[in-house]
Amino acid sequence: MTAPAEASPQQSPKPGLNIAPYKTDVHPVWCPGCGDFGVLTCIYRMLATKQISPEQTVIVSGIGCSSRLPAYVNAYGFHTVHGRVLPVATGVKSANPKLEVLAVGGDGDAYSIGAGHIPHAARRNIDVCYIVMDNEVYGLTKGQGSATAPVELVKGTTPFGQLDEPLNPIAMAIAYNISFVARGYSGKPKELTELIIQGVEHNGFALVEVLSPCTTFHDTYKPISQRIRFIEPSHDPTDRLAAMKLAFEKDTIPLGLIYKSERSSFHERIQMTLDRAAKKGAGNVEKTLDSFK
Amino acid sequence: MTAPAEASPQQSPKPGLNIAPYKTDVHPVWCPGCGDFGVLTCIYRMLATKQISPEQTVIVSGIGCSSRLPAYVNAYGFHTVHGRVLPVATGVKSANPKLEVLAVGGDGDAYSIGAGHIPHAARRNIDVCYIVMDNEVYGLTKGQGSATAPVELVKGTTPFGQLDEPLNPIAMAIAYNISFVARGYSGKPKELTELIIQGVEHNGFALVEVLSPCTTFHDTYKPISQRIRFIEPSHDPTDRLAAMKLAFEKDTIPLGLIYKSERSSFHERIQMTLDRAAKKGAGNVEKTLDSFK
Amino acid sequence: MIVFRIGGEGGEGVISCGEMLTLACARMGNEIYTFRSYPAEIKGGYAMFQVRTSNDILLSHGSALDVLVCFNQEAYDRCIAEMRNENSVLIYDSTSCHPKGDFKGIAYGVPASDLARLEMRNYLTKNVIILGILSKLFGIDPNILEEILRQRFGKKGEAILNLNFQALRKGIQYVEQNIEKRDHFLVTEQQNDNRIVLSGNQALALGAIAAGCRFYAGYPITPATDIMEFLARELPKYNGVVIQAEDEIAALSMVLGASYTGVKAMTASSGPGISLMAELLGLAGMAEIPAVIVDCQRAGPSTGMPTKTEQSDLNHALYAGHGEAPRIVMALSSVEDAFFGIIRAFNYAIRCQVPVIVLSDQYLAQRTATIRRPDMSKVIIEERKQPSAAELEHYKRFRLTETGVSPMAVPGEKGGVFTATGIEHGEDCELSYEPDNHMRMTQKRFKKLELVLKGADLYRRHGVQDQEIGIVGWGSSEGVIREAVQKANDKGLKVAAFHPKVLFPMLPEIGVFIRSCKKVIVPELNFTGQFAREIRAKFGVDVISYTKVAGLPFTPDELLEQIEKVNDQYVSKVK
Amino acid sequence: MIVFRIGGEGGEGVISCGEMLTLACARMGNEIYTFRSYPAEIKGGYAMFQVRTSNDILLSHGSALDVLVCFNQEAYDRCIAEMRNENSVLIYDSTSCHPKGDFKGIAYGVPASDLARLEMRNYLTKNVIILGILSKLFGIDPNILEEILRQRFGKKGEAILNLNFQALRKGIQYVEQNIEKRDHFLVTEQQNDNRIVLSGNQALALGAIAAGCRFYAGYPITPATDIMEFLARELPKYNGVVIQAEDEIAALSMVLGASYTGVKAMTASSGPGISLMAELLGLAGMAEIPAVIVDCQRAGPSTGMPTKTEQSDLNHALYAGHGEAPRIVMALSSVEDAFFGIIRAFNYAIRCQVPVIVLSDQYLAQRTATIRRPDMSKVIIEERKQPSAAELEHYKRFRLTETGVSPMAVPGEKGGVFTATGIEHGEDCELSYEPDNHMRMTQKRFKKLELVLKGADLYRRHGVQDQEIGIVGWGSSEGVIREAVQKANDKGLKVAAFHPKVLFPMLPEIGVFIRSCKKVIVPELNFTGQFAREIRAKFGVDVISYTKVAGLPFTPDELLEQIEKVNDQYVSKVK
Ligand SMILES: Cc1ncc(C[n+]2csc(CCOP(=O)(O)OP(=O)(O)O)c2C)c(N)n1
Ligand SMILES: Cc1ncc(C[n+]2csc(CCOP(=O)(O)OP(=O)(O)O)c2C)c(N)n1
Ligand code: SF4
Ligand code: SF4
Ligand SMILES: [Mg+2]
Ligand SMILES: [Mg+2]
Repeated sequence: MTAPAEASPQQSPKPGLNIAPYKTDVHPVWCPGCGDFGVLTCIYRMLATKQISPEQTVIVSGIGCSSRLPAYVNAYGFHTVHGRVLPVATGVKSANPKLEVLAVGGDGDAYSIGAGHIPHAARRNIDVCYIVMDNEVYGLTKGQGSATAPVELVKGTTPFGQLDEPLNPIAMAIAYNISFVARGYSGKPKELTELIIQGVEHNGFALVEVLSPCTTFHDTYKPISQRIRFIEPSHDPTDRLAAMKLAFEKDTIPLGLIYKSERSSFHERIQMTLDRAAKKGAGNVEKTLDSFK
Repeated sequence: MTAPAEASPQQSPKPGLNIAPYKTDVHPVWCPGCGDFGVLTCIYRMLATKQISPEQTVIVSGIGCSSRLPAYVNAYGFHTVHGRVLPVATGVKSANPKLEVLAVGGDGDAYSIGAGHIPHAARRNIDVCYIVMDNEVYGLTKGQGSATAPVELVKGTTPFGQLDEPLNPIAMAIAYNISFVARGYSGKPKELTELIIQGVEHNGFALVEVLSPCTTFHDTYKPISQRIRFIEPSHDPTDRLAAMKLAFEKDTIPLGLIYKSERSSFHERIQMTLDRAAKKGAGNVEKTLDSFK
Repeated sequence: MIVFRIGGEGGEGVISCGEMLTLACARMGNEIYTFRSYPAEIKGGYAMFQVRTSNDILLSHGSALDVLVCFNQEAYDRCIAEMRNENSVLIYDSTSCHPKGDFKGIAYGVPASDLARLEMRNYLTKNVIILGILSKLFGIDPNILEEILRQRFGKKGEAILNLNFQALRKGIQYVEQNIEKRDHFLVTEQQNDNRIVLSGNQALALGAIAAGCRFYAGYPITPATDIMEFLARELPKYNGVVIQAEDEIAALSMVLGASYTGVKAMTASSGPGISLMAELLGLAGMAEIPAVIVDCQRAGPSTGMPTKTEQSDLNHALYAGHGEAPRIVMALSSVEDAFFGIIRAFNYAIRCQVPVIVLSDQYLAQRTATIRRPDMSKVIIEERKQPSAAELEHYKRFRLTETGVSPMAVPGEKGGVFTATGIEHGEDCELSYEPDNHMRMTQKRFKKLELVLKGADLYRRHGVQDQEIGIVGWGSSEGVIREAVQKANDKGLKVAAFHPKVLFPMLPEIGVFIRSCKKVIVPELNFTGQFAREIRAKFGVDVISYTKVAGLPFTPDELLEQIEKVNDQYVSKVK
Repeated sequence: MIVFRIGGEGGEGVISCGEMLTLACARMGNEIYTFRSYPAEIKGGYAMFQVRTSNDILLSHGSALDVLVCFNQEAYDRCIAEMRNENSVLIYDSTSCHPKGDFKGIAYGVPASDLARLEMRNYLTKNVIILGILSKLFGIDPNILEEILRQRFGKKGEAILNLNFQALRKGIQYVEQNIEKRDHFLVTEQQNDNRIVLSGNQALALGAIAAGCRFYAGYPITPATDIMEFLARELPKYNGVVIQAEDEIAALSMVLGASYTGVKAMTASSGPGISLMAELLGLAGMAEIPAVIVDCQRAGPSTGMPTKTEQSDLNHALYAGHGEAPRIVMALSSVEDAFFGIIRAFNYAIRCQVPVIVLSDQYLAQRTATIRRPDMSKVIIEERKQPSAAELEHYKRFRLTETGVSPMAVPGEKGGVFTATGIEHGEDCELSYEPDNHMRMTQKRFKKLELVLKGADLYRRHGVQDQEIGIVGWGSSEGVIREAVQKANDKGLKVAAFHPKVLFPMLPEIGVFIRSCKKVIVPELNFTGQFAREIRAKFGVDVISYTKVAGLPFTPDELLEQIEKVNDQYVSKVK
């Protein structure tokens, strides 16, 4: 039963947490009250808490209001094209596993044009934390309903109501066996920061689906705050079926860590391949050339 | 415990079933023993059983060995490009809902390049039966492992073994809330025919995931026949969580109808929109022009 | 004739103030022509709206400004240099904008921000207060403005509507009590029947409906989204289907699926989405499926500058997609042409069974203009060539014919059963890797394009008949070019413009025109001179490529200057 | 010199028979040059393999056939017209092929099918039996063939290997016992050091490793897959990463992500996959990320003819993607050039921070040839321009510089922190929609390309110095063109060829060459004459576009004929 006001980013961070080194002087272009402010603050806090150095961090994004985020963080950033945040992040992390790689973007970017890349990032288990700011609309193109929009939403492209069933990103994530699946709310920044910290610490692909309302085109603070609940501690996130049950829940919106499993991450398995190959001898161009004699 | 021989397409159809009108004189280019022969036969039988007229049927496919299927059926066909079978089928069915639309293709077409379109076909619940011939490889490009390939498979692009976890198409389908989800085996043509008939009869999106071995590059008849089992009749396919449990099963491969739910299909909801619009008056170009005066 | 410009911060109501001003001028019977430029973000950044109004036909948004309205200092700093002369009028928010000594015209300061904040107690009313000020100063009928406010805000409830009425009156009163009119600009009532006012995107969408389009699939993108939003409201009334696809690849796939069933189908997008369609263009070409694809061009490659204009997708439209697949490329030249052009696009697609790419751009898509109300009785709508009963006896989908066009059966048709495919095939859809067949089929597919060259309305010509200097532009610059040519003709320069509406296949008439000129200028809004290159390649004649890549349209004066330069350098010397 | 061709049904071992024959000739010290053409399906359809072998350098797969091996009737019917003369040899499977009276050369019938089926009791041994027959007839060392069989079949177990050895001997015996050699063709042992034998795809992949490529992402597609398969085996030994992506969009995305971190990265595909990359090309251009993109062209638009050759993706390579994003387009001309060319491609990408599209094609990708073993000590490898410590104090990623190239920091570098973006931006990555900035940045991005024109190895020239007729071809036709030019020169025709290796930016030397000729022929394997159009546009000179769109490469004789025609028509007349 949280009041929407909680979503405002002005909330002061934990005493002692210095987020200043992670800010840039670029002023966010977001509208007042946009949920993405809250997410940005949580990312600052995560970085400050974990003391990750800016130059070791890469934030990759797609296109959308939410995808503007990398420019607001003092870290390497790659603001790419619509829907390709995950394969780009896969390239970054695989080429240099030492980097801390975050992927961020909106629901349109993630679940519409980018939907085909998620199962593959999951299957590889790339060691990337992906924060999806889900506002159920395409914010930057002026608020058309997205694939997570509720039934009967009336917007520019659905003047007679959007009638398709919304996707269930959490159920999809569990079906993909994404190894860390959580849901947060930009109006609950303390808990969201915690989830993002866990997602970053997780070895493998972490999806943090964040309810992040669009105040301008689809202000959902009120209905969300009426429906959220924190997942009871008794939930065992390693129980995939139990996780799925939470995902299918309709009356309330469970927040917190929903599913988690441990397995090797993509760059670790790339290393396995390198090790197997090394047994055939180190690469040597002269030798390879000679093999064609 | 079925012997692989059962996969051969020579099996004679049900007595009295005349599949001849559905055959074309194009000779399938598939290798001897390819599972796709079995699937083709089942499609003939479905058509013959349901007495669907060839000219009312459209079979859409992508690219791959399996996607060659439309040319072998006496029906309208559209052999499109790699991965786009579902959006094309969506266009066909929405533009003319009277047509019986089938979509067919391989696992690469469906779960790799085409993966982004499945959740959206599901969310729309297009009234199309989608038959995926899953052989765990890219047959037409000579047998590289696909996203459903088993761990440690050694193929052209994975000479040191493919190490990523295979996707679980059935779990994904249930998470997408595809309204009819079944698994068949080309080596069990009788049961497969039945599933395809049900899938076609189903009002909404039906996914029939078919184990259809590639004899040339990845002959899995034996391991499959050792692991399959038919789903016990006690299974309630409308129980989504029970369906998910079947999907997560690891030791055996459950065959049959796994999940089913009833809701309006896409063209029915399009009709709702048309009905709502009609209340604003029938379209008239002259009148619309005048509204800009 | 008056050129108004309103400038300020995005989100302050600059654009909607301009839109209402435009509508009011139009409803008073005036011709209007607008231009907008605004940031890609939802809030913040510099936004401007320009409207030119006149009792005579307008060809462009104009070059110099008569009335400049500054919501803030930035607007002043950016625009003041563009004022026409010392009769020009500056209206500025005296709270937030401070004109410098350099301005020589007539200035009226108005404390609009203060009025909004302090008197109306709602900062958002600022733009309507300014509307009131404009109303009183320039004689714009307040009743018409009230009607417009009612249409805009009526749905939001009585309270909001009344607030806006008050704001309008506040502006009017302010002028009555504080300002003595020193300028001579007035918007007058005109008798002007049979004219309608609409944007490029609206005209295009309406034209599509008129052409018989009954299926649209698209994905939101600036500046094309309005087309989908318009069709989402209108097409269902015509029993037409609009689908918001999951991306542009899906959108064009759906269009091809729908078109395969015999329905006229279209998608619209802008650069990034159009880029994603490259592979499917080839499928449409190969499987001979008609489709209309609208590209509302925006500036720059990649995400670029989404709300700015440019004509830099021509290369992509002509050549995107591996291999050689036939297509037709058209460019729309005006709001009126958006209506008729899209109808021709459907006709070409149907006639030739190919994809037709229709190039619009942000300048045209989002500008509003007054046009003649189209006379539907003069519009020709073509339908698909279907196989005869005799042909259906031994139907071959890709039968070689004289024109290259083969009758196309649609699902449901008995005897017409065939499998369309993107693999090379023979006449009866049989896959074929034979050298001869590939050659024959490639020829067939390109032969069809010749059918376009035989139609009407392929180009327009402006200016004198005995030209020395020729202008061959394309797309939305037509009005600007025409206005520049008129001005040049008035100055005695022998200039004429040839404006092709079909860019591919290339019209042979362009060659004839070029050869009749001493020098030809090809103005286009891109960096490399894309159309100029095509002309050089096709006709072996050199042309002067005049380009601009600033996210803004040409102005008539810019073009005029270029014409004069060319005249001085090449033509007058020659004499 | 002998030109062998083997033809038959796909899946019967035609291709592998040809490959083994090729390898044996090469191991005997001969030069070899192959060409293959086969159906897109896994089983069935017509397949052929041609190998030309000689003790002299070879430039093409040849025009006429010396030895034709027919596995079936279809092969005979298709190929018999291409036999060189009455000394030519026909070897045919007498079970399944029946030569007609029209063949005038030397024919040997062999019951290979029967031998395989009845004596070897395994039909699949047919191709090895034929290999034995060729061995005995033309003196191909059976020990070398046994070694090759061991390498191919060793892994499949003793039984299979022995079966193959027996089949080989069966063929040899058959000749010994039944055939009296009536022809004069013999493959002889040569002393030929420092030569290696590899395919275009292998040379390219090896060159990429030599260039320092340590990241590859791709998606299977004919005829590019071998590159990925080769790199999947080799790159891990160099600590390099190979990822099979979910599609080509993901593949190029991964490459851009990897390159962003400072690693040299590449993808390879063919038409359909390359078409899907159009949007990302723009991102790479805009965000100035180096990338190498190989396009092994195949025939036709859409799925087309996947296993046939064509040069029809040039348009797409030059112009795909909305807006104007810089890129470099290269074409590989031979197996040797595949090795060195890909190294230059990486150098260009790194030097200019742009995507480089490298055009290969099925003819080159899948043909095997003998080449000089590359001397690695002569290879120059360029590395990325990184910011100095001083620059890092106030680092601006897109700083305007004289060359346009701005030093590029990589993640991990302190002080280098920046956000790459596809939105238009200023020097410090700040988003900008300002007209001037867009102009400046567009200029910057294109300016960089000039750095390519300064390098070496940009083109090759063949033929006489005082040419009257010029040939400007591109890509894999170089050898064929060179052979045709040689033949023409031998006949006294004054012909020379200019073969550019970089197609964009266009080399000014092409203009110089063209102007030095009376007439210029531009041969290319496409329908519309794509490169000819570019030349006309760039240099304003007309050229003769000589095209072929049959899925097959040119032959030297075809070209020679064209040269003679042009000579008769334009040049000798002029004299
Ligand atoms: C290929 C492509 N298609 C369409 C667009 C236009 N576009 C920009 S942002 C956006 C959607 C944004 O929605 P979402 O990802 O949910 O982000 P939000 O703005 O809501 O944060 C779209 C469709 C684009 N930039 N590129
Ligand atoms: C865009 C694109 N990328 C790649 C290819 C090459 N290709 C042809 S078929 C195929 C995969 C086929 O695998 P699958 O869909 O599983 O069908 P199967 O052959 O196994 O039945 C690929 C990658 C293509 N035709 N188009
Ligand atoms: S439009 Fe919506 S999502 Fe975008 S910045 Fe504004 S509030 Fe946020
Ligand atoms: S390669 Fe495999 S999938 Fe393709 S036809 Fe042969 S057996 Fe079937
Ligand atoms: Mg969103
Ligand atoms: Mg497969």
